[in-house]
Amino acid sequence: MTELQAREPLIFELGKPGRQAVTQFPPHAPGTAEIPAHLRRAVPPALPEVSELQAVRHFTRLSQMNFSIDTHFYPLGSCTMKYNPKACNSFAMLPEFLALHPLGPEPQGFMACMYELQEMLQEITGMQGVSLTPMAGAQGEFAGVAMIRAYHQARNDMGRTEIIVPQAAHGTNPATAAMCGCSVKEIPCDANGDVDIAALRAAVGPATAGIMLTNPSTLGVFEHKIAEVARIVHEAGGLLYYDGANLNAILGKVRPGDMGFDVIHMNLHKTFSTPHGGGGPGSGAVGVGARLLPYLPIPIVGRDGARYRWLTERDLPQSIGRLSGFMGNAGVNLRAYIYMRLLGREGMVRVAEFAALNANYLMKRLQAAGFEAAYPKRRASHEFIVTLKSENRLYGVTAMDVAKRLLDYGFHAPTTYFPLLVPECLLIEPTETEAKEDLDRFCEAMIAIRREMQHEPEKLAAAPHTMPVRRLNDVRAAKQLDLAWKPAA
Amino acid sequence: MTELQAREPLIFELGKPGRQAVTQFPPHAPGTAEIPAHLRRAVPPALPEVSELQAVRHFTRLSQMNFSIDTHFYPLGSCTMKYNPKACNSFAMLPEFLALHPLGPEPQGFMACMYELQEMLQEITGMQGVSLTPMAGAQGEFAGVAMIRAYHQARNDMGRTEIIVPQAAHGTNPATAAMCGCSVKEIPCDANGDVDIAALRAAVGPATAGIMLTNPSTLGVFEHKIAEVARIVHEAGGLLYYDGANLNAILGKVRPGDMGFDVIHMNLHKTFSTPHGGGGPGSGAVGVGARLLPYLPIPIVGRDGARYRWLTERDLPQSIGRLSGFMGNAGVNLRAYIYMRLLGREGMVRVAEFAALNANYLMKRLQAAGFEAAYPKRRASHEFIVTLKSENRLYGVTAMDVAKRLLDYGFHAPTTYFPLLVPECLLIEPTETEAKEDLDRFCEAMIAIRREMQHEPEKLAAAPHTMPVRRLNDVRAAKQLDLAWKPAA
Amino acid sequence: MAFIPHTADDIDRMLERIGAQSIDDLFDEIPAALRAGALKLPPAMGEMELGRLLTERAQGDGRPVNFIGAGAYEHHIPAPVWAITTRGEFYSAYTPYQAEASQGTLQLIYEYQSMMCALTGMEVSNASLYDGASALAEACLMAVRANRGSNSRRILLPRSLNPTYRQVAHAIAGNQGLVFESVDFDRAAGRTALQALLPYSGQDVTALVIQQPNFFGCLEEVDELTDWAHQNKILVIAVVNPISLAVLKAPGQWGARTEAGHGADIVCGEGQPLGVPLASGGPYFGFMTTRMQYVRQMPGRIVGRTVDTEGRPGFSLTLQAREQHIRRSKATSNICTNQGLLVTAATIYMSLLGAAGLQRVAAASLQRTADLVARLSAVAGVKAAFTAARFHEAVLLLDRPVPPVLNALAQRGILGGLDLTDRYPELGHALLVCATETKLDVDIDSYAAALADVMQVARAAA
Amino acid sequence: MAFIPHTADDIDRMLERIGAQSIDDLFDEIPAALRAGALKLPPAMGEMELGRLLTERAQGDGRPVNFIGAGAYEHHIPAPVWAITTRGEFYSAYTPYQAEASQGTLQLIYEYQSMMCALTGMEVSNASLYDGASALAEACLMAVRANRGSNSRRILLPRSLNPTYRQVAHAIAGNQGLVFESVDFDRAAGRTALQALLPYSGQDVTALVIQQPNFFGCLEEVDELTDWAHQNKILVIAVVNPISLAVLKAPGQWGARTEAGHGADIVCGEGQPLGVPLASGGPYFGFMTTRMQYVRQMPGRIVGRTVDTEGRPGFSLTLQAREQHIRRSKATSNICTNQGLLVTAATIYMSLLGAAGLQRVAAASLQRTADLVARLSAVAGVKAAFTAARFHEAVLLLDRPVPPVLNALAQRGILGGLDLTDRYPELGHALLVCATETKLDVDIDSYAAALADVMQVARAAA
Ligand SMILES: Cc1ncc(COP(=O)(O)O)c(C=O)c1O
Ligand SMILES: Cc1ncc(COP(=O)(O)O)c(C=O)c1O
Repeated sequence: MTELQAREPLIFELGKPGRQAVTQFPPHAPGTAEIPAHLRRAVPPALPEVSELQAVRHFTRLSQMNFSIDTHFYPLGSCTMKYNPKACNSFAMLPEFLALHPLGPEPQGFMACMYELQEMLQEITGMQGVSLTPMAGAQGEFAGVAMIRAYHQARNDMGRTEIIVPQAAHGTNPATAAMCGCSVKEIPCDANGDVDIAALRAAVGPATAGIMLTNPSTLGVFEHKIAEVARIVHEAGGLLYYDGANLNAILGKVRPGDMGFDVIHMNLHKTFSTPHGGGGPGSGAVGVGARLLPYLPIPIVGRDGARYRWLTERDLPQSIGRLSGFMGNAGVNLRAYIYMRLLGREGMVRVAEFAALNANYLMKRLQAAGFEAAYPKRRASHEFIVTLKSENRLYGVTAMDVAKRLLDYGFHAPTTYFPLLVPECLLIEPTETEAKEDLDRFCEAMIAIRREMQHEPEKLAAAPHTMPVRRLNDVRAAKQLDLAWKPAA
Repeated sequence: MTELQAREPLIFELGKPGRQAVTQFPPHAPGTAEIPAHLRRAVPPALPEVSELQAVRHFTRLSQMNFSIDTHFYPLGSCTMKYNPKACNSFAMLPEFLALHPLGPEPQGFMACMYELQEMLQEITGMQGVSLTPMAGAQGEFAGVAMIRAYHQARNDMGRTEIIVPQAAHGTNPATAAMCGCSVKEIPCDANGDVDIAALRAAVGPATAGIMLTNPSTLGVFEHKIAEVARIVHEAGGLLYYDGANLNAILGKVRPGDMGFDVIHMNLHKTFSTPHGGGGPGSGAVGVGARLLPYLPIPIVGRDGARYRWLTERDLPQSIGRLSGFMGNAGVNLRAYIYMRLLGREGMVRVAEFAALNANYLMKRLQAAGFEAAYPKRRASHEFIVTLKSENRLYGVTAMDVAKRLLDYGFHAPTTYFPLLVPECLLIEPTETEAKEDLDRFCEAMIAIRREMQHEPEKLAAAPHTMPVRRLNDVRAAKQLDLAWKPAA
Repeated sequence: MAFIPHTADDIDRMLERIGAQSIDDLFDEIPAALRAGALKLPPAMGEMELGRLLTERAQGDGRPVNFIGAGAYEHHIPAPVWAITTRGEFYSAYTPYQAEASQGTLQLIYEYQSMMCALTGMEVSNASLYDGASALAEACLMAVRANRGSNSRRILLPRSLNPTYRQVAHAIAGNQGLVFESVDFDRAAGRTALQALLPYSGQDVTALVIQQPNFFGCLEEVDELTDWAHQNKILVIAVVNPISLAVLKAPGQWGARTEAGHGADIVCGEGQPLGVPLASGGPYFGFMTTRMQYVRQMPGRIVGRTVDTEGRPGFSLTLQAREQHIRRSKATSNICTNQGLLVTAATIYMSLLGAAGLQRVAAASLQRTADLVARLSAVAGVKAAFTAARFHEAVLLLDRPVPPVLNALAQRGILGGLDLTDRYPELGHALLVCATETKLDVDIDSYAAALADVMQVARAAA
Repeated sequence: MAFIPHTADDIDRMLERIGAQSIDDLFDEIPAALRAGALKLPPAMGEMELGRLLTERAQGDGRPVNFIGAGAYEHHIPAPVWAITTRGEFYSAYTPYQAEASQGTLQLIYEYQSMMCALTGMEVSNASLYDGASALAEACLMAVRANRGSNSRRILLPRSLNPTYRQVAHAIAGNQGLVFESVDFDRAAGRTALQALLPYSGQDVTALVIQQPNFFGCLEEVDELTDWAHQNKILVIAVVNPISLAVLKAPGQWGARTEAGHGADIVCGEGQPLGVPLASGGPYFGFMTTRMQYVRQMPGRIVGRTVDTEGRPGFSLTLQAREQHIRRSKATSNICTNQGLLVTAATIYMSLLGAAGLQRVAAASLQRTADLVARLSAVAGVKAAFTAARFHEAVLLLDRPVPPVLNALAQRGILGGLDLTDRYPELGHALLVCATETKLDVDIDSYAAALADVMQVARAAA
């Protein structure tokens, strides 16, 4: 028995020439004679031609072919797949909010929300200023590194073009540094998952623009020596960038600003539970310490007395500028605002507490079941790593096999093969919104899979068995590129 | 591979003492000391104790265990399972509409919609007045028969307490007559599905209150001799009631008022495509000819100049009264209104045309595939009957087996075993919103099932095979009644 | 063509297969004389234009602050409730006739039944009736079937019962010869007086209806009334507000414990407070629960838990032999389509609130109403009508006619309550008000201020 | 505890299993000196209260009639679009890393890619970028990788390009040393003049950006510009409005047919018009398509169709070696999370409209804008700025400063357009207006009437 819906034809295959959902068409059908012939389209685009029912049925059925938080436990490490409160969506989709044109008169109600969100994020991170404009974590990183560069350049410290990144860093960190025109220096971690201090000392110098750190790191552990790291980098003239993807782990427990970071991005779609939407949208709000305030990306919501207004290039002439056509993912920010208000002061702290409780509990239970934690001596943060290297050696199974088999048991797989430095790893992040019973069921599935490893490893190798498709041929996908449907000639 | 989601625990089993979705709670928790102790509840009710995520996940998963129009072809005869336009729901759920208290000042915007709906239904049925208050077809029938009784009584014609009902009638017809304190006389149909005129003549008399007819009948055919039937009943002093469940078949083609009917109910949830909602809500608006106008159930929307107002007992002192606490299923009526405006004049007629086209096409294709139509000499209306009596004799399969097997092929089953007078019947109503391709796919499934009947009848007997459960034990359900979960003592 | 998927080519091919020349041929069995002419209906409107029209109409109706209850109550509806209820798989499915392809709806109804039993303290529940008022009519008809000892078809209806419920009971059950008799209430307390029942002691009466809280928002002495009824072999039909049951004694516990069990015999009411928006009066849903011994007399669909051929648990419609599609004129009711979608909303609502949340909603509503009454009765010319303990409604007496006051309040965006003058002329200038947990201090303040103002202006004008 | 399911008992048992005394112990690796004090945040608010606050704020912002475009366009959004897009299975899933459990999202993206290729006339599409402006920045960076013949990193940006796009390109791509040079437009026609490009002929230029329709709503002579660029080995980056492509020549067809194929090399733009609400500026989505030969230079995720181990078709993320999680500092971009949910909405939108519907939307918008311009330029002191053919925007020139006029219109509930004075001081008192199919006659009438009135009052006051 499978958990998911069987194959659904392509929407194009459902269509027929001349079929139309006319109810959705504008009432009048004027010509386009004003368009000079040489600028006009000759052949209509090959879009679907379906009825409204066909479209509704098709996309409803497609939706059923997904695992999601609303249907499954989804412990995808580093992604913070927790409950997305329905209220966040309902309120953000109030018709008046949806109708606001971004270039219209400054909407005081909406801007009040954004202003308060800036303030709350500032408080939570211990920073001095916040801009909500970056549209995802990676763009927040970009803003951060660009601000670091702008800072050095403003001081005429032109040689600082190196960004230090620990090996375990998320791929967006080095990619961002490169996008900002910086070079990347990777440094190793020690056996406990902390930054290798000696390597750091060796790496810093007059070319150091800054360091990008995730804390707790993507290894799932809190960087013990953060104060020392901060001192070393600062003394070398660099700034500290905090990758806030893992902020969920420390909300209200420790603030990046207090740890010595100069700039941080937050994945509002993770910690503040806006939807992940099958890949996005996100929001990558950035917070900065005093030194970087002048460089924040615009626009920002400011306040003149009782009136909110957009701060732009006029107010922040040193800003790194605009990263989006308007003001970033406004609706995502609104959802984050709603989420924070629903949780409030106490709720924010509980996020970290229960994320940590769930992660540590799950780690201990899996260890007891024979799985190897990558950092057994450490507390888990909100997530932790299991390495299947001995299982791989003993039974030939891979982390991928286990991941696929978990789908059959009705669980989305943890993140696999990231961070790259731990072999055959599963990065497991249960999040605070899952109940103990669900963690227990997950453990039981892992235990059952462990048994299968020993007794029927071929079952794992062939998994999944109950999805709409069996394991997909990724090699073929990349070799025989089929990236778009084409109408039969 | 199954099309549907596997078993989901009861919501009670997901709960734990003390777990709460507090975000949904009112902020203050005052005591209830004002309630005298002997009127107060001692033990809290055993309701679920779940988190918001658990509730969302549970009910989302449950939803995935349903077939529905939005996911499957659903040719359930007599139920008119056609596309429910999403706009009907979106507009009916505009926040201002949802906030209207039924006893507040008369909302002119909402009432304008209701008034226009009354007018449109009147035009479409050829009647003189409409009341929207009945809450489903059966309550519309009740209103109709109650009006017929009130009419006779007002004329002091007290002996008219018999309602004539053709054998093929829907169960609600005789049940309604009984609820109105009438006795029921059933009359047979002839071999072509028409009312047996001789039997009708024999049945009418001074006790005849009226006749309840569905036209096209539940046999899926148009009553040829409707004019004659009307004459006979009227001459006998009875009135004609039109069961409008099948109005979809004749919209704009023929009007019940023109056929001689005195009163009609409409299933707005069928013909006018408001949701079926897993069993409801419906709306059973009634229309009447001139004779019954004074008896319409209240309230009705009237108009004084530019102002709409509720007509009540004051305006209609002879009304059969109120059938609901307020004004019936207002929101369902609103959805019907929206539907009618989206379709408009031409669209309404097309409903019948394409419902008939689909039904006749499907009937012909199934006949060509060897299935026996119950009335092969007749046009199908918007639906038609296939009888499996020879298949039953030859292969031992039942209509139930075929129905269950269709589920495996991804189709909701047609109505089975109704009307009761056709053995092993499937009442098939494709509706106008299904595409030819889907009818073809359905035929192919039926052809495949036909092959299975011959070669592997046991497969049919054991169907369904791919649902979350196999065939359910209805006998046990009725014998060992388990109608509510109880907390473990 | 709106919602019609057929292409010209489809039509040709289908007609060919049918052997018809045109679509119109398919209607050739309809006598020509009867064929309809062109319909006088407006032309089709696109979704965009229609949306604009409806938005304008809706906005024209405004969003006043509402202090009316009287059978339909404004409560907070959690965002997940309708987000899930309107999922196509719930919204666009029908009665779960094919159980195996409808386990979602069926399990949900089973859960709903369980919750309603828990709330009311009864053993079995149906899957819904149309609304509260018609549910009472059905309960009266059911009582006739269930009370084998009674032949009278007499039902006692307190005057403190929602007057519309009385009207609906008449309209629906009157045709079967049921006789409804009125029982007066204590003018001071605002609840049914036991004295008013005593004349019926020893008589053949089928059932006594008890509404708790009653139409005035007052609490009835349910134990006393129930005991009296049972002593006289009269069935008790409870009409209750489901939210109130979080804090009020469940009808299943009313009265003294006897051998036959104790409590009401049939419980019904309006389910709207459980997550259903006011929406001009519907769709709502009626609920009904009873004791196991009466289950076969109950109207409406019922879901049971059973097993499949492999012994796995599953759900299906059961006891269908009570229903119209099987039993026809002998059915327990003619109901077929019920209010399934609203039950879906209510089940999600109750799951989110749980006992603790419902208790909070009830207590907050009670408190808000107490605050409201305190504030309003401090206004000159306004006083509370009754002394009995209340749930979340109250009757106020004004020193002048109610309608102009309500109109003046409506001008200020306040729906001040329901005028009872027509319904209860004997009470004088009576106004029924309600405040649920949705009313904030600011709302109550502005009502009180507006009322003070309006009353003063009226007095000055008089 | 909001959204926390743990009971006291759960907590105890879990701590016991962990071997910790308290939850706080779990944070014992954080140096004590760093531990945060109490957060200065507002207390938790229930959904009911918060809903009320937000409703008040939203309503305070009102719903004026909007004639602003300038990169974000108000179109009718069919009801099914967001009803389906917000289904939990789309809304609460993430990047389809586990392909077998994400076929819904993956197939949808494949369909989206196919539609974008069809619209733009290109061969491959990615699964979205953040928005139109940042998509152009990515396209510029991609052009540097793709144009192997160019070393200059010089990109030509017409001044008729949306000025914000220019700013964003600077902010994002400037750090990698890209040099943006401005190309002027013909003041009379309102489109880029080929003359302005001629100075660059024969130089090392990486790419030319062409926005069609341009920021003024005018149509560029795309064939001419494309041919010039290709003759000079300059790549063409098209920035297009997807709705306009229903009636305008697809970028894949721009210019003359050459051996190397013809048309733009990279196409990008803002996807918002395709079913995404204005919503204060986001979330929207950027799209990008290109020729197959450049696919490995493209940023962003890409979905491919492949087969499973049993040969059945299925979908998965492909060409991931371009992306940051594999290639790290050598990736084509740092983008990770994209705008998947908006792509979902757009795919449903395009499916419902189809080519015929989009054509109608485009034509109706064009017509409405023509009507608007005709009506407004009939007002004394108002005239159209440019002569070039238009899509659905136009620049008007007033005989007095724009801001007070816009303010006066806003007082009457009309958003009259975008003031261009700061962006294009050389144009004088310029106002950019837009009317899509959502504007009815009554809207255009009331804008024209209000403008006439406002202008007259202003003239009188002056
Ligand atoms: C540690 C870390 N940093 C950065 C990112 C990038 O964030 P985004 O995907 O929002 O661009 C992610 C997540 O994807 C992450 O896990
Ligand atoms: C022919 C016929 N009459 C009456 C009804 C009763 O309508 P309702 O279910 O809305 O009460 C139905 C449908 O169920 C029906 O098919």
